[in-house]
Amino acid sequence: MTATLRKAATEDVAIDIRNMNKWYGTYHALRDINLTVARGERIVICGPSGSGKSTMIRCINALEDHQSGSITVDGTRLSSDLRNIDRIRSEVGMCFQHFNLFPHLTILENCTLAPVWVRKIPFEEAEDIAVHYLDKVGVLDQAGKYPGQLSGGQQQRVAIARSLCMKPRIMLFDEPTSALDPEMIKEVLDTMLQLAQEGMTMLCVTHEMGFAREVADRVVFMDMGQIMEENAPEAFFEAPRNDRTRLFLGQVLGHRTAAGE
Amino acid sequence: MTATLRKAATEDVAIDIRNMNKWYGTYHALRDINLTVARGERIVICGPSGSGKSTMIRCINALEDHQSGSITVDGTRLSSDLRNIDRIRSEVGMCFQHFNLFPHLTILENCTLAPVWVRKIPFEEAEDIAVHYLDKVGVLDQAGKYPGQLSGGQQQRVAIARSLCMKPRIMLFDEPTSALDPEMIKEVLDTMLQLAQEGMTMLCVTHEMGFAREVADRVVFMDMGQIMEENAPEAFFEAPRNDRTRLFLGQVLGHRTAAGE
Amino acid sequence: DTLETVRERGRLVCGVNTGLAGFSYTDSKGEWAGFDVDICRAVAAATLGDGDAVEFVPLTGKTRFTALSSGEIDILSRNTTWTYSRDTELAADFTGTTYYDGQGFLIRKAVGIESAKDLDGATVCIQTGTTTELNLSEFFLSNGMSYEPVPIESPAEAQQQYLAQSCDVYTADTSALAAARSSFADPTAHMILPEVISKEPLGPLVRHGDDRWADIVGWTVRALVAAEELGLTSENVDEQAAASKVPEVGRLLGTDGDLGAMNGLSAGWARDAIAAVGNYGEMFSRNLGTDSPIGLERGLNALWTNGGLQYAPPFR
Amino acid sequence: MAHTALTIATDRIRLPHLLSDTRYRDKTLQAIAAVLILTVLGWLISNTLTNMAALGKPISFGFLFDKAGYDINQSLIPYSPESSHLRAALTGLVNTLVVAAMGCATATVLGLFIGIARLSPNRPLAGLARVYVEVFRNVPVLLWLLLIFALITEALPPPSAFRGADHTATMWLSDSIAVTNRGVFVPSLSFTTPGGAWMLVAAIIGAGACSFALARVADRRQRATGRRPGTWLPALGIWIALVGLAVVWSGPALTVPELKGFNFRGGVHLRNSLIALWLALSLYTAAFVAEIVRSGIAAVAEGQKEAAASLGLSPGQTMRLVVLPQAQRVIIPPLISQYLSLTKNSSLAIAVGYMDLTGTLMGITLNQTGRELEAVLLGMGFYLSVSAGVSVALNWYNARVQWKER
Amino acid sequence: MPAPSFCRTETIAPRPAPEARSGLAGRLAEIRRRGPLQAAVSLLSIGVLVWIVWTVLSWSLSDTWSANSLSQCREILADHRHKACWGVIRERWLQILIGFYPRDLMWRPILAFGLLVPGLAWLLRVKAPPGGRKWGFVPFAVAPYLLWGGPVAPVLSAVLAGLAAWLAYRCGARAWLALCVAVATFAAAHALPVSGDVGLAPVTGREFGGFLLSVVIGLCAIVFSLPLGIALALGRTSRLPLLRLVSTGFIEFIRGVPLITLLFVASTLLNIFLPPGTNFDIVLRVIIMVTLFAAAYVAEVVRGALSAVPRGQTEGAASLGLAYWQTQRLIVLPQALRISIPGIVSTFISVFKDTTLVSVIGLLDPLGLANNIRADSAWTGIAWEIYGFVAVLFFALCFAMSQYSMWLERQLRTDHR
Ligand SMILES: Nc1ncnc2c1ncn2[C@@H]1O[C@H](COP(=O)(O)OP(=O)(O)OP(=O)(O)O)[C@@H](O)[C@H]1O
Ligand SMILES: Nc1ncnc2c1ncn2[C@@H]1O[C@H](COP(=O)(O)OP(=O)(O)OP(=O)(O)O)[C@@H](O)[C@H]1O
Ligand SMILES: [Mg+2]
Ligand SMILES: [Mg+2]
Repeated sequence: MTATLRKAATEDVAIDIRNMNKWYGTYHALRDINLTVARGERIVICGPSGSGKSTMIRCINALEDHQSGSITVDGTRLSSDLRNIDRIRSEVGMCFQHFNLFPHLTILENCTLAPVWVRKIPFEEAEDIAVHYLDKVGVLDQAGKYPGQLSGGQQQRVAIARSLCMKPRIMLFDEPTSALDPEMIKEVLDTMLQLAQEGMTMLCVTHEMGFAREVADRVVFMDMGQIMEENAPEAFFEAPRNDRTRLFLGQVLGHRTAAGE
Repeated sequence: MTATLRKAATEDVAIDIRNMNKWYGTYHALRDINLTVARGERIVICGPSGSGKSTMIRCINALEDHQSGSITVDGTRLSSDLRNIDRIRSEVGMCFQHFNLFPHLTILENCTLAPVWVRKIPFEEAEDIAVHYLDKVGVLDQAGKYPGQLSGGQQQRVAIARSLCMKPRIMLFDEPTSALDPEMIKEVLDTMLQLAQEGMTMLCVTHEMGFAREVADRVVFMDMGQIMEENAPEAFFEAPRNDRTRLFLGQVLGHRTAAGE
Repeated sequence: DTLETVRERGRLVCGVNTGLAGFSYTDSKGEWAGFDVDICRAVAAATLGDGDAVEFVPLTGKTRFTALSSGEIDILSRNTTWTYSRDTELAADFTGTTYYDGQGFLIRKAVGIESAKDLDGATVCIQTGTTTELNLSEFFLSNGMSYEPVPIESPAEAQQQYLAQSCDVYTADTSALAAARSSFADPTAHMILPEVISKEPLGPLVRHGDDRWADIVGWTVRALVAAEELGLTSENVDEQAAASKVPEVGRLLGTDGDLGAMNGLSAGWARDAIAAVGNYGEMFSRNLGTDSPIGLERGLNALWTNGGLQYAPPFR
Repeated sequence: MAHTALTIATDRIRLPHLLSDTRYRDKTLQAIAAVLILTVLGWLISNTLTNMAALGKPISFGFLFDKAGYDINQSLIPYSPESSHLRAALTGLVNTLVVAAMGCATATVLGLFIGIARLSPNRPLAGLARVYVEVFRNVPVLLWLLLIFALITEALPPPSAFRGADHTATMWLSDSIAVTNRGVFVPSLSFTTPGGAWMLVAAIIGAGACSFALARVADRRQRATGRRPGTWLPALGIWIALVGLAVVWSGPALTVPELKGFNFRGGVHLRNSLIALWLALSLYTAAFVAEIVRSGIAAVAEGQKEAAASLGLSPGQTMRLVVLPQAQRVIIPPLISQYLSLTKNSSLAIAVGYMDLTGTLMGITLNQTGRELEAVLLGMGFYLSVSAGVSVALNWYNARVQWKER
Repeated sequence: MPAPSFCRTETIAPRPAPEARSGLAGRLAEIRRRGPLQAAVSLLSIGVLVWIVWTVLSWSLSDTWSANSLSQCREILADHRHKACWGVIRERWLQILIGFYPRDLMWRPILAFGLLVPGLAWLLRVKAPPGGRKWGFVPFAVAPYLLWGGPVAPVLSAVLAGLAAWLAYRCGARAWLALCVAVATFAAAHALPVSGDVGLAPVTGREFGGFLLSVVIGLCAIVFSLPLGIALALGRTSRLPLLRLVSTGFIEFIRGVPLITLLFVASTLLNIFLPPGTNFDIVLRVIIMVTLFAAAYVAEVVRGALSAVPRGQTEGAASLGLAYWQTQRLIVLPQALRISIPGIVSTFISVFKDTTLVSVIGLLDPLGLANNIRADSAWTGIAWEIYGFVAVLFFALCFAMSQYSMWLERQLRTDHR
């Protein structure tokens, strides 16, 4: 139905979504989504509020179920089989807008919980991994504190480290910076940038157009539950082909420049 | 200690604070405050967070008590006598950062409550006054709604109208715009501007330097519980004499221009 | 002065059991009935001339004495045993014995026990709040036996336990035992053991310190006994009042002299009481006797002339 | 507050200032209140004294040392009719604490399961849990007590049903446990070697310590290797070895209940009054606990569960490692107040003849001695001290579990 | 690598959701998806529910409505011993409902509750209705008179006094002056030679019984405990240490002891604390005790709500010059009460259930009456039928109320005015 360009070799494909449809009750939230993400590709998804960006991201690691079409992650097809879901979830890390750190555990415990209980890694080893990633995102000195004692930017970076500790091959970000104060956004974007440079496959819902320009291999624009446009960032920002894209960019960029970004 | 400019004739003095000191427990929050405000004067108070601006404002209408020195409002010396406190409070209107409207009453009821119960004005008359001031601040069409149904800017304007209904001779504002979204700030500042132009005596804690420039007769800069500098706005902004003031202005104005305001 | 209070109020306030078959219960119309209830009605008739001018206050074992001493009720007519300490320490006055009772044991015939002396190790349902616990403990102790007490507040609940064989024996005053047995599906399968382990003279109480009121209550009861001796019944009392030539009948019914006035009552006080509830025998057979569902023999409560203990001092 | 106290003295104090000056206003008001309160208290006390004197019963607690004269069927401390009223009260108190402790434990476990079941995606299970909660919490607990008591009395066989060749009921577990409508009789343990009981207790404590140590070792292994070695088989071995040794050495004699005479003799007798009260209190309270658990779990943000799921934790792990530890903070305070009300509700024991504090001190003792005021005051004092103790513990706990925040 | 590009030229219209597999097939598929354990749990749960319903039904379906005594029931049922005997309910249902209230005056409780229920609903609405909640109090003034009756003159005087005070207050009189006016009017009206006997026939508390008693105790307790509880809550949050101490002590004392002991106090000790010779209706004493009991719990609910009102509200009021009482009455309490309505309804439910404890001190509430009825030799030995009937009545009332309170909670949560 929709023309989507696909990589030839399947072993290079990290995520393959075909003709996926999702309904909330009678509301058609995602319509005929086709998207192929190559290994190491960095994709930024944008679009107006309510366009289905979060829903799509959440479908990928089965936080929401879809009603038709297929989602294949790293060669594993998402089915209602619980073992498949588990396999996919351990391949895919996710960062939420509101971080969702576990408030009753210290930063270090947050990071070691899943490796120890899911991956059955020895505790010391898990701790080493956690220390490594906490260091990488620059919050190692906070390791003994509780999430409530950290600033928003620090919390989001811990959330990223927590996902990384599971050594995912793919990272999903759902507006990771939109709940942060302006000063903290930069910290988090820098961390993500670093990840991107290391070749992590990333799907990122964000409105930080600067970030998109800098790191994205492709920008996907969604509206009304469908993918409206999909393009390399330069082409996307300079010469949007779709009317809606143009309208949206006009609003977002217009506002941003007005605000002096 | 601090050089304070004083008007000669006392009947022209709206507020006279002399050697006022305040402690929170053992914390010395206000130190030797001296400030004289002439009738009709408009004063903007600024300073870094925690410098005691709110505390000073709140001492004036006895929301906080002070431990030494004197505060005289409109010729009435603030003492521990309730009747004095009541007299002063009915002379002085106050607007808070978070508006503190009464959510269970309509806008009109918010505005008529105090005149009816404190000033014992007949209800119809109070209503006429309320309608007049609501009209003036431009929210008359909302009179039947509840505060929760209004935008922040509208709420703050209602709060101003509510204070005005008590026909105060002096208005105190404690960061009236800092809880508002940028678009709404202007509505409120415009209202305050109008008040200023009508000759209301005003003490305003704000970081809106544009507003300060435009309306203030004097700018007072506070830090660490003391008044650091007190000057006409032009002098204050162009040639701050105090180091701290300079530092502060550098931060505030720098940030603001950087944000493209 | 209680009599004045009662007259002024126009009602007698009488404390009764919250529910004890034969003695006090309410019928389907919500009317109180029973032996203890009838005593109240008799006193109301004697003082106010109307046997229905009573307000009944249901009381538990715990609340009864307080209700009396605080003045909440005028008489306590609630199967209360006359004991020394109650008469003295609790500041109550027993005005006579309306029912000579004794604590006994109800048991299934199938158990095959003939005497309470064989009850060693039995589980015993007791209705608490009375002298029962003390008697029981003393009886077993003095016979060197052990037992397992199951104390239950209400008789209905205790019977339920007994019927389900949650306990082997049910101990209470024999009147209550008989009442219970009569209501069982198969009364003949149960028997009351011959031993009566205590004396339980039951009667109405009034507060200490109002002698006239104590006299009124006491003599009203005695009048009912005397009426049975003299052959006066609720049916014939009016006729006898007019016609009887027996001097004591005349004195009792107020046609000869005015005994009532000596006690602040009307001349026809006894007549009203008898007309309201009948003589002692009528009252007994209506509520407790062999014709009633309870089916008790008169036994100790027969008139002295018939070998019982019920005896009225002379009315003169 | 509307008016704060200005601490600077601005003018001399005059009479009207007593009410209008913030410096004195509070003190004046309090003085007036104190006078009022003292007057009322004094009035009440003087009334009491006059009334008690008029009744000829001056307040005295001497009756506590008189002979009680009545029997208490369940006494965990030595008691006979010869003992004093004080001892009877203590026996009742112990009984109250026993049933309260049993009730709290069961109510918690039951409530936890029902609360979790109510949130289960399994619709029939959630429905059953909902029915349970609604039915139990909307009918008075006294009624439940009476209904359960009646159920036990009528549905279970009497001891006589175990008798004879044509018995209709049999004991459980090869004739060692008898479930009757007088209660449950279970075997009891005694020892031939002197000090045998202590030996056994020591063995149990030792075995417990060993299993604890074993668990710690397993923890360390898990930390080191990621695999947790199975602990329960070795633990079982230790238990069997230690306890078995102690049992053999101490020469245990199991007294199995036997039908003798009217009743089962020997063994431990859990009376039906205790069972009814325990069941009624725990079933009733479990409904409230379930609601507390449910709302506690619901109070954990949805995002927490999503985060746990996206990390690959299974639903069970999510519940155990993420949701319950967070819910606990919300659950514990109302849970404790449910424990308190269960303890207070245990005073309904008199309805089924369980001899708790209300049945002894405020029941038969009160009746026999006519000392209403003293008995009720003592009883209230006891319940109050229990609540006070629990509140102190609760405050301490609350202070402890607050999450660290900025 | 060159990024693939794509541009949609026409939008996809929403399509209806694929038919969710419904009915049995859908259920079965769902069960299969969930695995055998879940299926077993579902089956077991359904089994338990069915078994319960079956047991209850098979016991209660029995043809004994017309029996006049337990023995007649036994005859009718012959060998089906484990079935209900409904005759007792036919004979006694009215008694269980209204106790000993004179049967010819039954219209009075019916009318009273006909007024009270809408009154209560009016009071407990989420949003203050136009004209305030005050009209909701009218039934509470009328209903007690309907229930207890007695000469009408003092009631009329009280009403007159109230009216006069209100008028005076509206005309600008101070509170204390209005109070004086009220007292004066009452005295004057009382002195008028109105015939003392005109009015409804008096009914004493002792004649109340059954459900009527439970409801009367429960309602009175909640209505009177509301102001008392608010006062206690204000006291507990007061700035005066003495007041705080006394309120806290009272609240914690009441919450620390079982209701039963308070009822013992009402039945045996209250007279001891009062001047010699005082003596009043036991029902009144119980109402007083239950009111104090409920007040402590209401106070805690209200205290929670008071602390939920932001501090800025009092400051806002203070800066407008409102005095302490004005602030509480006009600003803080209206907001706090609105928040605390669900909590108050829950308190009411538990107080209502707790009224059954009065049977322990000999009052004939439904449970006390159960005992009394079982003392009638026609019905000795009956238990389940009466208990079941009473349980169903309590369940119906409490369930309705708890649903209402949950609904209220939802309303309050979504009510973003
Ligand atoms: N649980 C749900 N039930 C029903 N509708 C939902 C649900 N979650 C989302 N929706 C609807 O689905 C649509 C897509 O929502 P989604 O959250 O994916 O949007 P989005 O693009 O992420 O928007 P935003 O930028 O605001 O996060 C919206 O119209 C939303 O209202
Ligand atoms: N109730 C209080 N108790 C103790 N210390 C207080 C209290 N209120 C304020 N303070 C302290 O007094 C100092 C002055 O506070 P104030 O609120 O007046 O500062 P501010 O200049 O208004 O700051 P901001 O711009 O953040 O509003 C601060 O250090 C603050 O921590
Ligand atoms: Mg989203
Ligand atoms: Mg401030």
